[in-house]
Amino acid sequence: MNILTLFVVIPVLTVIAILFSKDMKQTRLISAIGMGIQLILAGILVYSYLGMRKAGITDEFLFYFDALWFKTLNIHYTIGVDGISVAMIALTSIVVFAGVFASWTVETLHKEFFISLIVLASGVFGFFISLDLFTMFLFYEIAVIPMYLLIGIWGSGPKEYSAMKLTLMLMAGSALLFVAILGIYFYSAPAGGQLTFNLLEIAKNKIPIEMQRFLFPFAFIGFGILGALFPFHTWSPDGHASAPTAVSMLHAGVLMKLGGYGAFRVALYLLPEAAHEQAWIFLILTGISVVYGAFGAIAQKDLKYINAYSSVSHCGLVLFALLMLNQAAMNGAIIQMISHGLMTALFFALIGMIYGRTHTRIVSEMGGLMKIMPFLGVCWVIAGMASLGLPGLSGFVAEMTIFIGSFQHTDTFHRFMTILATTSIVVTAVYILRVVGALLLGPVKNDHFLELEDAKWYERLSTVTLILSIAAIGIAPLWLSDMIGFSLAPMVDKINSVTASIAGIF
Amino acid sequence: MTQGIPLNFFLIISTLMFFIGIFGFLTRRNLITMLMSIELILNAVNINFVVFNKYLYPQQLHGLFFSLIIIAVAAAEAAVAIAIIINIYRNFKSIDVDNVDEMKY
Amino acid sequence: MVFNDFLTMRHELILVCMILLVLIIDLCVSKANKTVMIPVAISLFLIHTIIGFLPAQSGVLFGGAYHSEPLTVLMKNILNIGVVIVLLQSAAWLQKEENREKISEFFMIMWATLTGMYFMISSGDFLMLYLGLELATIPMATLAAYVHHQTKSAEAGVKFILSSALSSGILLFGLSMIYGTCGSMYFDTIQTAYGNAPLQVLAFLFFFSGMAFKISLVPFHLWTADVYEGAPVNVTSYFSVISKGASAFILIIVLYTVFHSIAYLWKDVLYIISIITMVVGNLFALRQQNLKRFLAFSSIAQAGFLLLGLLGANEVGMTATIYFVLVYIFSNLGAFGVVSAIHAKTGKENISDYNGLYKTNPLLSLLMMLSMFSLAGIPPVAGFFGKFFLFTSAASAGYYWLVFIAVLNATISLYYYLMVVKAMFINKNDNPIPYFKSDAYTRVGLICAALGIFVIGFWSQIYEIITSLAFGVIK
Amino acid sequence: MVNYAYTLLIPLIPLAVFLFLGLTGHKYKPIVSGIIGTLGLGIGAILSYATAISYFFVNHVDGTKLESIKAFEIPWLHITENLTISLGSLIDPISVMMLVVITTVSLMVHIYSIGYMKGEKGYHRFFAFLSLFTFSMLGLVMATNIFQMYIFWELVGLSSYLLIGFYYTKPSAVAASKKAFIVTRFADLGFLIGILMLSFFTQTFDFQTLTNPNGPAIANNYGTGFMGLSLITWALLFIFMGGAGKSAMFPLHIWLPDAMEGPTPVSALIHAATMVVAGVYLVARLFPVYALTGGDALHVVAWVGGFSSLFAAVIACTQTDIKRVLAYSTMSQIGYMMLALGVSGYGGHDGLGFMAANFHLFTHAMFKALLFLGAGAVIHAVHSNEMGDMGGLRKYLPITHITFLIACLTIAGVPPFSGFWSKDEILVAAWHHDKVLFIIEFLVAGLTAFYMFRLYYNIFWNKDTHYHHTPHESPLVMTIPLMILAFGAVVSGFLPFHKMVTSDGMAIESHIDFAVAIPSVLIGLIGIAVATVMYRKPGSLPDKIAGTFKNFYKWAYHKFYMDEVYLFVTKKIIFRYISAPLAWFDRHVVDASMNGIANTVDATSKSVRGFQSGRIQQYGYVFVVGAILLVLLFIYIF
Repeated sequence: MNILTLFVVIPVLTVIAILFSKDMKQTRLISAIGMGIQLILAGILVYSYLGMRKAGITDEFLFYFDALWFKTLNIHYTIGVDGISVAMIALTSIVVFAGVFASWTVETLHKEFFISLIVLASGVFGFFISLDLFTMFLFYEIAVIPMYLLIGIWGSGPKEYSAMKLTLMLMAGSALLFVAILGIYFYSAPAGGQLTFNLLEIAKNKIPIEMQRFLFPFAFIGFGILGALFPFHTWSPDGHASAPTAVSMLHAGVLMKLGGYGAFRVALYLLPEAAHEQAWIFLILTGISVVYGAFGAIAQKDLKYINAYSSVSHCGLVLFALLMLNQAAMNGAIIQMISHGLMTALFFALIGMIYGRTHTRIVSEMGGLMKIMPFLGVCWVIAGMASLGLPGLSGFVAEMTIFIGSFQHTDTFHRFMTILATTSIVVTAVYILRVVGALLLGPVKNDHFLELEDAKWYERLSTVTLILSIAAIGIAPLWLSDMIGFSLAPMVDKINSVTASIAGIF
Repeated sequence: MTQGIPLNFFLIISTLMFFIGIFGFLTRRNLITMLMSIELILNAVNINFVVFNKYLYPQQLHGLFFSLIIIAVAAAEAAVAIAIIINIYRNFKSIDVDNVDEMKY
Repeated sequence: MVFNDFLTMRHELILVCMILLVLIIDLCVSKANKTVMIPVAISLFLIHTIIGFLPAQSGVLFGGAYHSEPLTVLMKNILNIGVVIVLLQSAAWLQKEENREKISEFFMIMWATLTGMYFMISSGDFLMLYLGLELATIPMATLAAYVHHQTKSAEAGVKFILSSALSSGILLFGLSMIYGTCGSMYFDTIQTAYGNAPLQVLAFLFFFSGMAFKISLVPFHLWTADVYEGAPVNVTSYFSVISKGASAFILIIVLYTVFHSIAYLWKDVLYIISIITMVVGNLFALRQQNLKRFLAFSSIAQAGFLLLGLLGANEVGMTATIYFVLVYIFSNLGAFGVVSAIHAKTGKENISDYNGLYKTNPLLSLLMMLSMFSLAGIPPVAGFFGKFFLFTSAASAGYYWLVFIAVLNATISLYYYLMVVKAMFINKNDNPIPYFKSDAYTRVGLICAALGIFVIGFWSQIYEIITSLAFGVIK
Repeated sequence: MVNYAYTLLIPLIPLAVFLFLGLTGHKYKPIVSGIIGTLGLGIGAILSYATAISYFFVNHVDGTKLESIKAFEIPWLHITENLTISLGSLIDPISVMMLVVITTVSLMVHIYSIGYMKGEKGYHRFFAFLSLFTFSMLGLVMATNIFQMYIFWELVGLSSYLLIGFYYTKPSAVAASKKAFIVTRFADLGFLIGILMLSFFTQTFDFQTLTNPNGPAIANNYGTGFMGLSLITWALLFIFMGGAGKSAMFPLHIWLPDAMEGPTPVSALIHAATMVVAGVYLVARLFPVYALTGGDALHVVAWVGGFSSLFAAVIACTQTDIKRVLAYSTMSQIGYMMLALGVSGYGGHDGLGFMAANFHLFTHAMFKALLFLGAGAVIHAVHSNEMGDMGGLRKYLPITHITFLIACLTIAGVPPFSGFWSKDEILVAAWHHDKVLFIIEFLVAGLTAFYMFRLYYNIFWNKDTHYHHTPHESPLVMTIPLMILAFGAVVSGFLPFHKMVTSDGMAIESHIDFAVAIPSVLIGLIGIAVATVMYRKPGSLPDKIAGTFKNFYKWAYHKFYMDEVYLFVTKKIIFRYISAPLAWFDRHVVDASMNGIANTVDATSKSVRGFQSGRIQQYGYVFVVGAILLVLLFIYIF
């Protein structure tokens, strides 16, 4: 069987296995094993992918597999990966693996919890491997819907409200998406040709410009909502705040990446002319969410809210860079997706662990935790440093690639927006250090905290996994960025091959 | 013998009957009378069929058959309806339509 | 008429024989053990269903008044499957003390209406159509009023019979004009003769509103909620699934064949009606507490979606619609199955009663959740595919904004479907519905529904078969 | 051509030490980590001396150009086809000089800390951080391209943050570290933007390409871009902003005094000798670009440097916390260096300022480290930073006293101590370039002498404070570094810098310009004399003088209220008038509008329920009306 299909099959098998597990210990063990296999598989995938590239195979997509599903509508089960999706798959498997360990102590309805978690994961994997818009959309919704149960049942605070809000807003997003997909489908071939959902086929054909103008906003906003595009980001703070640890990890770490990835694969890649024309509108929006998210984070009091807003800022940067429509910036965008995925997952994991001990997430109520739980403290500092873009950690690589890349744009407007975006790194520093100072350093505020103990082995495992990956990217980014860049180049050329009637507003 | 009367007269009559029937259905409070006004509507339809058949397509009999069948069906309908109305009477101790609004919103 | 001609209308004849058989057997069974009728009837109908799948010959009878094609056979079979499940699910309720002596009536009346639907589907002229319609409608009223000692049931009955009488009156008025303008009742003749003279438009609209009443499209839907709520659960599920499905089939056939010449007209009608229907259905469903009523409005909204398929006015649309009806039958029966199972045991049918159901009856609530997701069109269950293809067909005709509105409505509908899920999984409850084991019939019925919900989507063959039949119907 | 690839080890060893101590340090006895750290640095120091000797003397023929050698380079990240970030080590005069400075001071500080930090908890952490800092600083100076420099620039910022906040349970320390990081981070934003612009125009990061007089940066004329300055000038100004931040130039200096919250050795290493001169190094590194593209940027550099030096010197005269006095004196001295760069030209004797700046950087590193370590010894003895708690310590701390005195004389520019030579060169350069700047620096020289000796007298003479436990001289491990540095402070003035570190690598001849030298020495002596009069013996004179310049004194004492201004901007403006409103906006406008949609739907559904009245006749009515409406619609509209 095609290795990619395994990425969907293994979660399903894990779920089935969980159904037969007797108690919590077995459940979590099974899911740990299942996701462990997934992680190894991802490793193999990356390795063999790089191997094949080294061997000089230059097809756009490797491990390509295609099976006809619905004949009349020409719907296929088409899968294949290029550097980008390989990177995303690796990210996903890491985060899910860490997530399983982060939720090691889920007591209530543990079976259901892990099942929905893994279903979500399978949805994400499916999304990243599929090259057929239909299956892509299918997996997209599979990934979104378990969120409702996960937040609604195991969440905290106003969980029903947040869960419902999150689900409905994302579904509204998929409504936009749906229209876009259908529109693309019916113009996927020259008149009389066989219509298709296959990305590669569609890319060969030029969709009429009027249609693109109509469809692009649908496609981009549709994915943008998931990517926390201002002003459609408000599901994210509430959702993250109410979600249980592992869910926030997966959601901010992986699910939000579906937005960026899809926006690139569908909106920009298939509708290039419109992208060129309308990019500036969304550049402004994303530019806003970059700065706005960062400033918003300063004023928050709840750890999860702080991180949610910083996610808005960082994911905004992803879309921002994508809209620059040049190789370097897009490359940066994808590295940023991975880097943000890892570090925000780490953040949420740590928040969960700290909350599990102190039973509060309000910054002002804590203090001096570094003394009490040094391991978690150090991890937190590392996560913070990653998110404020410190060299040697992944955040720096991503942000610098984005900034330099975007600044190479010949258009003054774009360069100006870039400078605007760069200011976010200072603001980020402000709120990160504020939290570090108030949370970890200083005297211990609450004496009850003194008898709290440091991280358990499973917590260490999950955090260390993430930290290692962050550091790995941060220290040796070359292989990753080249792997992505190689696959990116032809797509970017295709996007830029078209001549847009208007390029930006200047 | 009906040569003298033009088609439109019949149509006007039938249309009038139709709307009288509807008016009755919408205004009368007694379930039985409502049923009767429905019969009125059906008869209007019958007239239509018959006159169309007689005036426009005299060589065939579709209209006549149709009206016959309508009459038959109407009878069946009335039977069932009255049975149910009796049941209503048993439950509500009245056949005033205004009482029959237990379920709403 | 030779014997072969009878084979052509096999479905109808066999079903009529079944009805008579049940009648005869019922006479032989003593009052004490009437319940034996349940397995008998169900097995009889099972046989009928299986026979239905045997290769049938297509042909035309009564000078074109009756015609049978692979497509109509398929439609009838789909209905049969639905009915089987309905019967299985109603067993538990029929066994109750108060229904004992009316068991056979239940079967006979239901099957009579089914025969009516068969005739409607195969009708080749409006006379047959009208006959079938009434045959499908009038006995239904008695089903609605089945539990004669319940005021609600009686009310439902009278509401249904009166409003349906009105609607068929208006429909007939329309038919009379069609006759007046075309001089024939045969579909083929009318099809060629039909133009857009005001009288014909008027006639079409009257006819359409009559049909819309059956599928309960806004503004002809108002009876739906009350009747669904008043009627016994299983009758309601029969209403909402089988009768609605049948009327949808007939609407397809009539629109695509008889009125094909004025497609441009009825497309506009459907466009407007579908939007209104979706919106109103959702708006009302939002605040329902009684599950039957809730499902009634959700089914109205679903009908609104269904029109999008018709709008395609091509094979894709036809296929999508039939496929959607199939999916819808299973999803809705899943939901109704759970409702009836719980109602049969506890008599509860409010959403708030379902709080914390997952704790006590996990399987039931899982099935309920699946059906809800399927109705809301969430993958991987069948509903997603159904909706996707429907909207595709609408988009194929270029109705992107309509599709957008529809998908937004689907999002709204997701809200209230999730409210049910929330009740079962999230809400806390001090005294939830206790655990119970439902009898074999119900379980089989539920399993069938669940299977349907899962399989239909992924098994693309079904879709392909429908497609292959759908081609060639449109002339 | 000699292969200097081994210089790679100089930064890598501290890195290894950092990782080792950071991961396993807590397992051993504290002293072990101290020794490991020191050894590691020792090797580094030896290597860099070797490099220096071989580069300047062994492998350099007098009169030839000192080439800049790219000893080693690997690509780290490809960004565009032209722009590649690579890591490597660049060997040229200034980098080699910096290697020597950093390793020397760092080694001294390590040795010193073994004694100073004895008994502190987090001993291994301290040494780990020291090694991390050394690593980053070395990486910074050896950078082959501007982006590598930025990378290590950030790392330096981090390690400074960690070291300032070493006593992380002390709120003031936490605040100080945070302040230092954010202020410098803000400056780094300028640096980054500068890099972006520079790389956009020149399509390269590489120093050798950038500084090549025929390279794209200099040769291409980018014309006047914005507000009369060429875009390249803007880029350079932004880059200088970064430098100003690290080097605590006005107005980005506010973090430096607070940074004294860190342990004293840290102040000696980071905030006196090495990190704070990174800004100077940055400008020096890009000097050809600054000098050969109009020089507008250099004027800014010169004036910022000049003003900062004066500003800091004035404040230094009023402070009572000895470490803060030193901090301000550092700022003032760096102002000197900046000014020297600013007044310099490229090549030949115009490049005097460049040479002088690096010369002063070198000597300053020596004596300022010495001053801080000495102050550390004093604090170690009396457990206080306040002048008020000191006095008459010469009896108790002889070695500290002597070394401290040497340092003071050096910084006061008294011949033959090294400070005299370097400062003299700067004054000469200023004299040739711009008289106003010369006057400023001349005054500052006097002020410097005054406040240094004010400090000196207040610590070692003045009143005979009664200590409840008699202060005692620090252990050898602390005093030896003092002596070594004192030696350095004395002799480093005689190094032939004019042969070694020049703007274009060619040696220039230098001579004492008595017209400048004599007055500068005199004003230094005057400053010393005034200080002697005022502070040698306890007396009311200082208060009187302070009284006469009441307001001015008050302003100077409060550092001209810069902190308050910043607090106002950050707390009030940013936090209260930007973030909080944004957060509110997000909740009550953006989010509310999303909820609003849902609420409207809900409200509508409530309002339409009346339709379902439950009355058959109404149903019939709606039915008929609906049908008729359809008819009207389609017969009369379509």
